[in-house]
Amino acid sequence: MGKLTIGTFSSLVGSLSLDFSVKLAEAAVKKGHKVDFWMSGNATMLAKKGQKAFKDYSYLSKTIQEMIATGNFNITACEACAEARGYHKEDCPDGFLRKSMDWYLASTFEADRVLHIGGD
Amino acid sequence: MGKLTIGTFSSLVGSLSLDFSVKLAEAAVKKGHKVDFWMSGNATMLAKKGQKAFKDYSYLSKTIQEMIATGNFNITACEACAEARGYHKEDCPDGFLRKSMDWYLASTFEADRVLHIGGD
Amino acid sequence: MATKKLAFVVRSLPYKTEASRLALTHAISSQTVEIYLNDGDLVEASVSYVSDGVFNILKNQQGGKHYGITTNEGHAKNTLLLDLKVLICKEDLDKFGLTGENLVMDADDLGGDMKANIVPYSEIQKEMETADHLLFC
Amino acid sequence: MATKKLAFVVRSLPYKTEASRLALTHAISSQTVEIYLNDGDLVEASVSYVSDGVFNILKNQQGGKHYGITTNEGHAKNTLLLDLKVLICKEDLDKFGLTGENLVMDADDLGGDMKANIVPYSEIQKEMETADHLLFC
Amino acid sequence: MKLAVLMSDYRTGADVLERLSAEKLGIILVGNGVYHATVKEGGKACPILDRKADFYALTEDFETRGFTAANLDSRVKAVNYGDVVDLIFNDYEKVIWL
Amino acid sequence: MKLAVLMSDYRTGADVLERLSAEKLGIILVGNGVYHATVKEGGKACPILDRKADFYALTEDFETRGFTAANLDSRVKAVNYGDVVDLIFNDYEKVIWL
Repeated sequence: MGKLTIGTFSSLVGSLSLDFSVKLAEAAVKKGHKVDFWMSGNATMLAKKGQKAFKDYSYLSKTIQEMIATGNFNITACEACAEARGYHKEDCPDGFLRKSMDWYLASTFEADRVLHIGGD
Repeated sequence: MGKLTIGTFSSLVGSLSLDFSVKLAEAAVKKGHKVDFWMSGNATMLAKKGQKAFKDYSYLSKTIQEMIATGNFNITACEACAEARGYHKEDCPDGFLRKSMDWYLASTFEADRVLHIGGD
Repeated sequence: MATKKLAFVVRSLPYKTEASRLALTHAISSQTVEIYLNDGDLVEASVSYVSDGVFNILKNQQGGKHYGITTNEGHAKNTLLLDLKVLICKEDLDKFGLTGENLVMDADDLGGDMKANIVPYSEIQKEMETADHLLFC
Repeated sequence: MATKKLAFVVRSLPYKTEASRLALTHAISSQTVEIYLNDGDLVEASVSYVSDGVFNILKNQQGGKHYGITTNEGHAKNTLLLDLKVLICKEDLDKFGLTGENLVMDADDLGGDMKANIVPYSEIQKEMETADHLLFC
Repeated sequence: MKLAVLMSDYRTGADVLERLSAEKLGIILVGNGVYHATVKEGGKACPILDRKADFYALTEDFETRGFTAANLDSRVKAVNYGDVVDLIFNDYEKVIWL
Repeated sequence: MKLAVLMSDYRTGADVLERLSAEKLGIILVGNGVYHATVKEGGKACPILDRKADFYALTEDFETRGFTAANLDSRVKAVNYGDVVDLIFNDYEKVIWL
């Protein structure tokens, strides 16, 4: 089994790029791989507590919590990107970490594959 | 003097499209026009209290508060879009309203010009 | 007593961004705008699909099945159910090899009467000219 | 004791999205990554500019003056100050009529030694081949 | 109609712009749209500038990207945010964002 | 190198893809990239498909957009998320997102 590091920089709702990254992580975790999931820029929108589920919008919290429960999934938001958006420590969902950008670079060190999803 | 309604749907940080819309509103208000400013989709990121100013990110709160103080500037976020992102009533900055989408349509009724900034 | 005409012009692909979906939901919200207006005043929205925007109204979108979201197909159907005028650019359909068969052309199954119209671009240009405001996305 | 090589490849225009700016800030953060690693282990980042990405390193960007933000020019200079390897695609500069004179080529004014290199695309291809991971944006 | 188009992108939207017709057309280059006025690809100016229209580019946005008014194609006039407001209210009836 | 490209857009990125070379190249169409496999403009298939590469399209994404496997160009194979994970780990050494 391998390790996949995914870096996401796109936005939550409306952009299915972020949904893609979560679904890919889910498929990898289900196959027994380890996944590190990094959110920077607008992707930190995923790292906000209390998101209400609407039919019009994808809702990723449940999938993420299930992945966290496996122990093979780390999810970390860029702290500065979160603060710039007004997301403070207490806004961070359970099981999510907040770190500086070097966490992402460090995660690539032992990763077998890195997928950097750069744009919105 | 006229009325300009601006609808913004793009995201806050990194996308200078939202900065554009705020600066355009500011220029219009300074010339004595009335401006209604609607935020939907990812543009509701502007409607979150407690955003920390970083040099790397544009910081629009001060400009907006100055415009609100003139009495010629209404700023309203799509309520459902905000809730989907985990922004609740208490997260809404002072002077901002939260409404359903028909507020925007109604605002166009008396607008002399409407600028709909559709994309991310 | 006045009516203001808004022309939504959908020109972007669905799903990658929110642009086209939000155009449709905002167009639909014209149905409840009277609560903010004086008696007799109206805001009337039309929706035109041009360029890549025509892909928003393909039938059989499976966004619910795969991503748990409502589809743009569903929103497009709602615009018809609510009797909004809908125009689809014929030249763009031809370019992509699409016909009315591939597209959401009515809301019959929901009990709607309105049909979408496949028209030359020149008709969409006219719609823009008669509208008070244009909302591209 | 190992070194992992990351190749950031900047191919998008600045400012409209965060993509290129965040590529640069993340590349720079390789400088502090050792706190997470074992002694002697390293992550080494290079930055290559291709296609529209070359516009990120134009000189005299006035983002601070007009929008109160740091510029991508400033970030590009920091990559040089911190001794990251920087490659710029010559064919793309030629296409856009740009030369090294227009671009951030060094961080001399900040006391840096590293210079950016204008190279044929084939050199950037080689950089990708020798890297462990590719980060496009 | 008198139509002002705020052109905000460099790589998309040209197909839509091409077909728009107006008695009076103003194309205001903002955001990444300013590259249309400042960049010659393969030595050639952007074909958008061949349209029969009045062209403007937002100073704040081309300067942010490292250009000066001297880099603008001769058909394009530099404007600031205040000018854009005046153009929208005084010279055109409708305004769109591409 | 053995390179997998996740192509996520329809209107941008082709210029970058065109120049990438790899001994083994896989192009996985995801998101709005699926239009490359499902749409013929003016009756012509997308030129990207002429590359010497293995082509895949993500079923979840083309179905979301109203297409079925029957709409795919014959050079493109339908895959699901699990298949993409296997491709990335087993068939390629590096992976990028365009």
